[in-house]
Amino acid sequence: MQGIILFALLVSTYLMVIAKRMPALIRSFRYQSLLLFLVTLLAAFNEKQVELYLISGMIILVKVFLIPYFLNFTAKKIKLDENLGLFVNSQLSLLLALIFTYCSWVLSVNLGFGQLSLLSVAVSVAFSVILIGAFLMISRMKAFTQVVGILVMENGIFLLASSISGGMPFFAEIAIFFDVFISVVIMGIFVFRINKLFTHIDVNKLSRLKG
Amino acid sequence: MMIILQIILLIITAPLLSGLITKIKNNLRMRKGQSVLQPYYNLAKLFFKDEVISETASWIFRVTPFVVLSSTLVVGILIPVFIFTSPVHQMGDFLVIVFIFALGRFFLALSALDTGSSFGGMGASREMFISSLVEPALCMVIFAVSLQFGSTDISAFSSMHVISVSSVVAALALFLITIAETSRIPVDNQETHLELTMVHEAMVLEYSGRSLALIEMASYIKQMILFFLIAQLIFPIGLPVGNFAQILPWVLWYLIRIGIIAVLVALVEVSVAKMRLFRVADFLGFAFVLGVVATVCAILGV
Amino acid sequence: MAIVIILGIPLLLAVGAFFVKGERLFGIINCLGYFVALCASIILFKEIVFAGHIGVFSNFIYLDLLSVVFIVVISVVAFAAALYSITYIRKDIEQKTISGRKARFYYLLSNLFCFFMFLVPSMNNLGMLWVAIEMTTLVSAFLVGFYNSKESVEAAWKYIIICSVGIIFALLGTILFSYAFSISGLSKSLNWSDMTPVAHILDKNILKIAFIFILVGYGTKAGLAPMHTWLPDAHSQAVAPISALLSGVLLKTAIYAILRFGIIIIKSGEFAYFTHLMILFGSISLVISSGFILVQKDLKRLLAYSSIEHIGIISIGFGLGSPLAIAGATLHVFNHAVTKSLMFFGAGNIVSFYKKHNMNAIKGVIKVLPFTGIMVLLGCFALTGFPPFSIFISEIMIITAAFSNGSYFIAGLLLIILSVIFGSFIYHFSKILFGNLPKGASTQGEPLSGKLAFLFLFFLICGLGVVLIFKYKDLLWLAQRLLQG
Amino acid sequence: MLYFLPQKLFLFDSLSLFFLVVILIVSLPSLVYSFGYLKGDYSAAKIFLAQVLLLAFVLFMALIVSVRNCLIFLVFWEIMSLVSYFLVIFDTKHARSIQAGLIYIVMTHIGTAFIIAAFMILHNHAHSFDFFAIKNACLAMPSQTKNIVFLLFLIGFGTKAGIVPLHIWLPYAHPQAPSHISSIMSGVMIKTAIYGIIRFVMFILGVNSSWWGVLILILAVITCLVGIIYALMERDIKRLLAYSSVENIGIILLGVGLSMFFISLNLPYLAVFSLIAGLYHLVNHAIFKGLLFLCAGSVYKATGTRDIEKLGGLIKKMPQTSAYFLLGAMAISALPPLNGFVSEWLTLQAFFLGAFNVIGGSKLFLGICAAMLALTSGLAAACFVKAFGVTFLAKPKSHYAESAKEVALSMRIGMLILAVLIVIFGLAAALIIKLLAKVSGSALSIDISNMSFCLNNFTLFPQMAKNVYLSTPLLALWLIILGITGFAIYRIFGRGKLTIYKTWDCGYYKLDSRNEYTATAFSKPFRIAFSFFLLPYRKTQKIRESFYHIKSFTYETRTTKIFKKYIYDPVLAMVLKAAMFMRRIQPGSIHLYLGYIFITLLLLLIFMRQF
Repeated sequence: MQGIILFALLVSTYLMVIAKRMPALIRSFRYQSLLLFLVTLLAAFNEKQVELYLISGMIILVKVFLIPYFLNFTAKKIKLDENLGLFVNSQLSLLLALIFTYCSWVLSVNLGFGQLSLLSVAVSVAFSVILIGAFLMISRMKAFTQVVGILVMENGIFLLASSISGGMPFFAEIAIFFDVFISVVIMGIFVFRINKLFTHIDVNKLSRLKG
Repeated sequence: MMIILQIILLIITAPLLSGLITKIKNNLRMRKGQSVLQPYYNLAKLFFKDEVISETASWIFRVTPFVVLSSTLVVGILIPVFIFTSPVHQMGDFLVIVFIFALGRFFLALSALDTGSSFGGMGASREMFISSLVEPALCMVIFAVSLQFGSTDISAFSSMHVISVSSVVAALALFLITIAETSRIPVDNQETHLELTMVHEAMVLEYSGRSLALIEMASYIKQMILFFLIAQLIFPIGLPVGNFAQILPWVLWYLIRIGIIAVLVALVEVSVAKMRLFRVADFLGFAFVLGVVATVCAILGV
Repeated sequence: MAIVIILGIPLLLAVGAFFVKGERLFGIINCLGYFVALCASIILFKEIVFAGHIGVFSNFIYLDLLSVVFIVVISVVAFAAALYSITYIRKDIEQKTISGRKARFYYLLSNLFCFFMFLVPSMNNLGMLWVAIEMTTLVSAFLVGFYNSKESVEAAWKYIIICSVGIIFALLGTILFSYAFSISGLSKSLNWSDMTPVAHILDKNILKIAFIFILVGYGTKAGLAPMHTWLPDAHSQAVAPISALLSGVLLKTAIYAILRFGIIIIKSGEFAYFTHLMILFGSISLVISSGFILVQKDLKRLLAYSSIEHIGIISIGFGLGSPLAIAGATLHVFNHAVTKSLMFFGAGNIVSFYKKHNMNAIKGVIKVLPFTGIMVLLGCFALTGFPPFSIFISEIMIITAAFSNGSYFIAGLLLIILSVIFGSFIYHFSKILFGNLPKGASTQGEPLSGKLAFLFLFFLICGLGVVLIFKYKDLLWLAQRLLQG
Repeated sequence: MLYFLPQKLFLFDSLSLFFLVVILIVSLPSLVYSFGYLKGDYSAAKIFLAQVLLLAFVLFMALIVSVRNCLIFLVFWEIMSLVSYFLVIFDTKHARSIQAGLIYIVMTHIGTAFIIAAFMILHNHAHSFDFFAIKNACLAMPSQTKNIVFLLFLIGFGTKAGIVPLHIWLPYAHPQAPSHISSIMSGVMIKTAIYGIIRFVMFILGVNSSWWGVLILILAVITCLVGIIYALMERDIKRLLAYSSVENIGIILLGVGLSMFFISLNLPYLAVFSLIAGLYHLVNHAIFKGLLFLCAGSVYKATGTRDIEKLGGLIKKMPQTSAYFLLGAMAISALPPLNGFVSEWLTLQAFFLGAFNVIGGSKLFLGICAAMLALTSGLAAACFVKAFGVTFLAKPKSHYAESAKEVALSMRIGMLILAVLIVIFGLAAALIIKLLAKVSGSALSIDISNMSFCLNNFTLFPQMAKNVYLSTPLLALWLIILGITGFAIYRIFGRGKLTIYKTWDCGYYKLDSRNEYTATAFSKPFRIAFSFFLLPYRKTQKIRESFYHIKSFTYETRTTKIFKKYIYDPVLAMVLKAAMFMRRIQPGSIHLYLGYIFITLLLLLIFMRQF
């Protein structure tokens, strides 16, 4: 059961990699968050912890509804052209994503998780999500993708946390959620500002400050 | 007492040497030539002539003749020519001579610049150039010589009585140096007054009358001393304890030795042509190399 | 309860910034508040030196020597910045570059910024530590983009994105640490006060990997090359007092975080690992920053790169790890904070007069702003490690330690790079400081509060330089206890 | 363990005292001089600042030579550099002085880096910064380490002292400072470096192999020649003096290096003797170079130019200054019976005595070094004939010189003091040498109780040399006697009257200052003789109206500063190139920046095992 969800989560991440346009990206991020919510819910079932229920509730609140809504809202507000501006075309990106997955599996083995145990799968999925998130940030031009990328990485980390150490202390989790939300909002504000000053959000063109 | 005698003898004989060389040169050139005593006449004439001093000149121009003369004479009393050891030998050693000559030269060059004539400046420049190249060669020669008896003491030098390869080579080097120092062909030419060629003459161009006489005198004595050094290197005969009885043969022997050197100098002067100023560097470089060779010989003990 | 005061004051001021009208008045209140905080932090320091460590709120806030040292540094620079802000902000308002509303906004944000920076060393829970650091990024991003020009917004964007990414890796590292802790069969906790004592039984392999993430993550925030790229942009665009805070203390808080985990690594017996990594990054930072300093044209970027250089020195110092080196590095944390703030204040005055960052366009500062000019000149010598200023002492301590550890290569590198940087600093500053008055400029008077800020810092630079000569024994005694955890 | 505040801070052994005396000897006259010099040109506040800086400068030099702890030494050393930097850039209105200050402070800081390294290595062995602790530790130090430390010290202090090719800053910094400062910098400050070499290499480290001495001798010879040749080419009088300082540092180092050489050959007497020679020249140079710089300052003050081609005829306008300058020039050209002569004679004598007592090829080596020293003094004489002749003699060459007046009283007093010292140090040589013997004895920690250097209070008499004497008073006496005799003859027997008339002009009726021999012309033979080193080049520019008629014709000849051109400039260019290249890693693209983080992370994970 859990394995399937993890696999679906990985797939949703791949969907992000091949996404060429903004809505697609946000949609697949929403899927990913949803799956993450399922994972935590399962963990909550297994471990019978109240905090985990709460946390999963927060996931569905913040990551599945609030943030994607906010992103869409801003996207409409500044009515940008919806292309993401790929440095690396989607096929190649997908290939790289697979390589990242392999790397993360190697890493998880290095970290001493048992071969092919569910834990190791979870860890390698988490790592690959993180790596792919970073890759998204590097390989896409638009400011939005970088926001999404950060969120993806954060998801990955959350998955890792919940899968290996049964989550962090409760208040830490809450704080981190709060923090992530704030950061997204602030980034949104800056996206606005960039759009106002530069009349585009193509961060690749932001290169006045050199050397 | 003896030292006074020595000074007087030097002063008396010095012009003679110059006259002698000129005479020999003239005869070699198949001329009758002036009398050997001509320098004396010149000095006397100059001494009683009127003197003209440039209006540009300052006190330096006036004191120079005395400084030059006294510095030369100091060397004169420092070197024992007729006597075993100078009574003032505590005044200094061989090296001091170099510095004392430098003193005279320094002032001569300044006085040449003092009058503001471009001849003077040119002469000063060339003189300082030549002398600064002479210094290392001279130092090397002194080094070679003093290696032989492990000291820079003059009386030891002037009482040496063995002749060695090293001292002969050193003498050769010293000979070249002397030619440069006493402004003779091929480095300089005393007879010309052509601005392209003259060095020493250009410096003293503005001098006249008594001052000129003093300067001429000084240069005669300097020449004498240098010749004596060469002679001492080539024909080393230990000096007797100076007293009146033995002084006479001594003066003769001394004159003979000097005479021979004079002949050599004259021969050189008539046989070679004056060279360009910038080849003087090579000329004196050669002298320096000879000095080095002499040193090597001295180290090897031959 | 000094710690509560220290944490409380900035919050109160932040709230106060809303209600108090008149930025002039509030500026004075502000700097009084920070003066109290400064005193409190010194008292706290005393307590800790004797008590060893303090925990309040059931060890939610937990302080040891290392933390309190950083708290003192922060409070000093915060006080100076508050002092300087009074004139600076007023000048901006007079010049109509910002409105009164914005001034209050500034005070709000800067106080929040200080609050979160104070929070960093006092947190016990490593997760909360992470949160605090992330919050400093988010708050200060607005202060970087304060003037809302193209450059400043670009700088802010780069700052926020790069730091967030870096910091996310740090979070990953933190989780791995907690994993290493949890699999060692102990109760689930992220408190370093719990982790440190049992560090030796944790799984070394995981710790090592985790530390790499930590180093890259917090290293990004600390401005270790090659993750330093956001730093010059942000520092050159921020408001002058904030530049001082950023480069004076923000970087140091990140260093603090690295050290927290570093201590655990050391305790787990992987000292060499820690040493190598720290020295590696330190050296890279040194070399790269020296290159950029040499051919820099922008005044504030120059100072920013010199911050990178000093962070490099500090991390080398901590990396060397002998008591002398640690003492040196800790001192350097303080000295650099003070000196660099001085320089940034000076740069702030210069820039606000000339309206340019480009050093080729700035001439004759000493004639225009005599006080600032002289302060900057002296600060420039202080920053490049000339006696009798304090940085000389900390640098000489680190170099000595490097030599006596036998790591001649590092020592040689330090000496060479420091000379190069010195040369380029003197080159740049003699160009801008001396020379004739620019056309149409006349000698400017400078208000008192600005001067006070300079004098306060300068007093610390000189005073410390002298005092420490006498206090070296206590210093080493502290240094030995510093990394005990 | 690091001893920041040592228990015993100061050390006043005879070496320190000697250097303290040297510092005072030059500083006090300069201080007196400065009152007159600074007045008029600067505002009162600036004059006050200048005096404060001057006092601080002197104070820190004094501290440098009297501390006994490396770290404190270092602190004072750096502070001294700082203060002197401020003094160099004192005329902030000139861009040149800023540049000069830059070159100076950077070079000296690099030097300091080497010194720091040396100290740290010593500290590793001694675990202390105290001189004597290190001295004891050095007995057990492996000779390899000693060699490294020696080289570090040589480079470090050599930079300050201006050993070729590290002399590059000296001709920039010294001329730009106010003249009384130049006189202190040139007279004393560079000597603190010599103090460093003597103190740390000879006293503390202890000479352990003979190549140290040989190396220093070779460097010293090069320094002498290069310094004086450049000085000959100069036409800016203060730069000329600065270069001649380089030369004199060379002569001092000849003494020091010789002493090292003899120590390694275990010839204690000669070691002491040659160190005496070195120290004697050190104090002499302090005096006459101080005097010369003060005179140059007076000339600058009176005329407003430092270019000797524009001067001339000053001997009539400023008689006292010119007299002092002449005295200084005579002393520095080693003319008897002044002090420069004594020290150069001692150095030469040291070479000769050494040659008599060593064996084989070393004899030749020493002889050639001596010859080079002789060449140097010859060139120095030429250089100062030029300097004095062109500056003070003949007719004024420009309006600068025509309007000159004699300088203020305080300045003249300052110069007078030094001039008197020159004569004293020339005539009282024997007494001074007795003192210096103690100094160098203690510096080399050699017992000098059974060594004698003087016959009596008037006559030098090196014990090892077979009856070699030098008595400057006697020499002076005889010079005067014979001079007076000559004068007497001149007056008594001379007939004929004395007329003042124009200089002989070959019938060309209006001879003026433009016909005079210039400094450039004076140095032409040297320029050609040493062209292999100076690489002279000329720029000629004709402005023609027509093919036949040339309207104006400019001609200038320059020499190439080869060390700057072939060593420093390329290195600097290389560093800058590297920096510019490095600058490219930051093109402003955020994606690239994120990439850096990512790649760093991956690399670290991959190579984790290596750490």
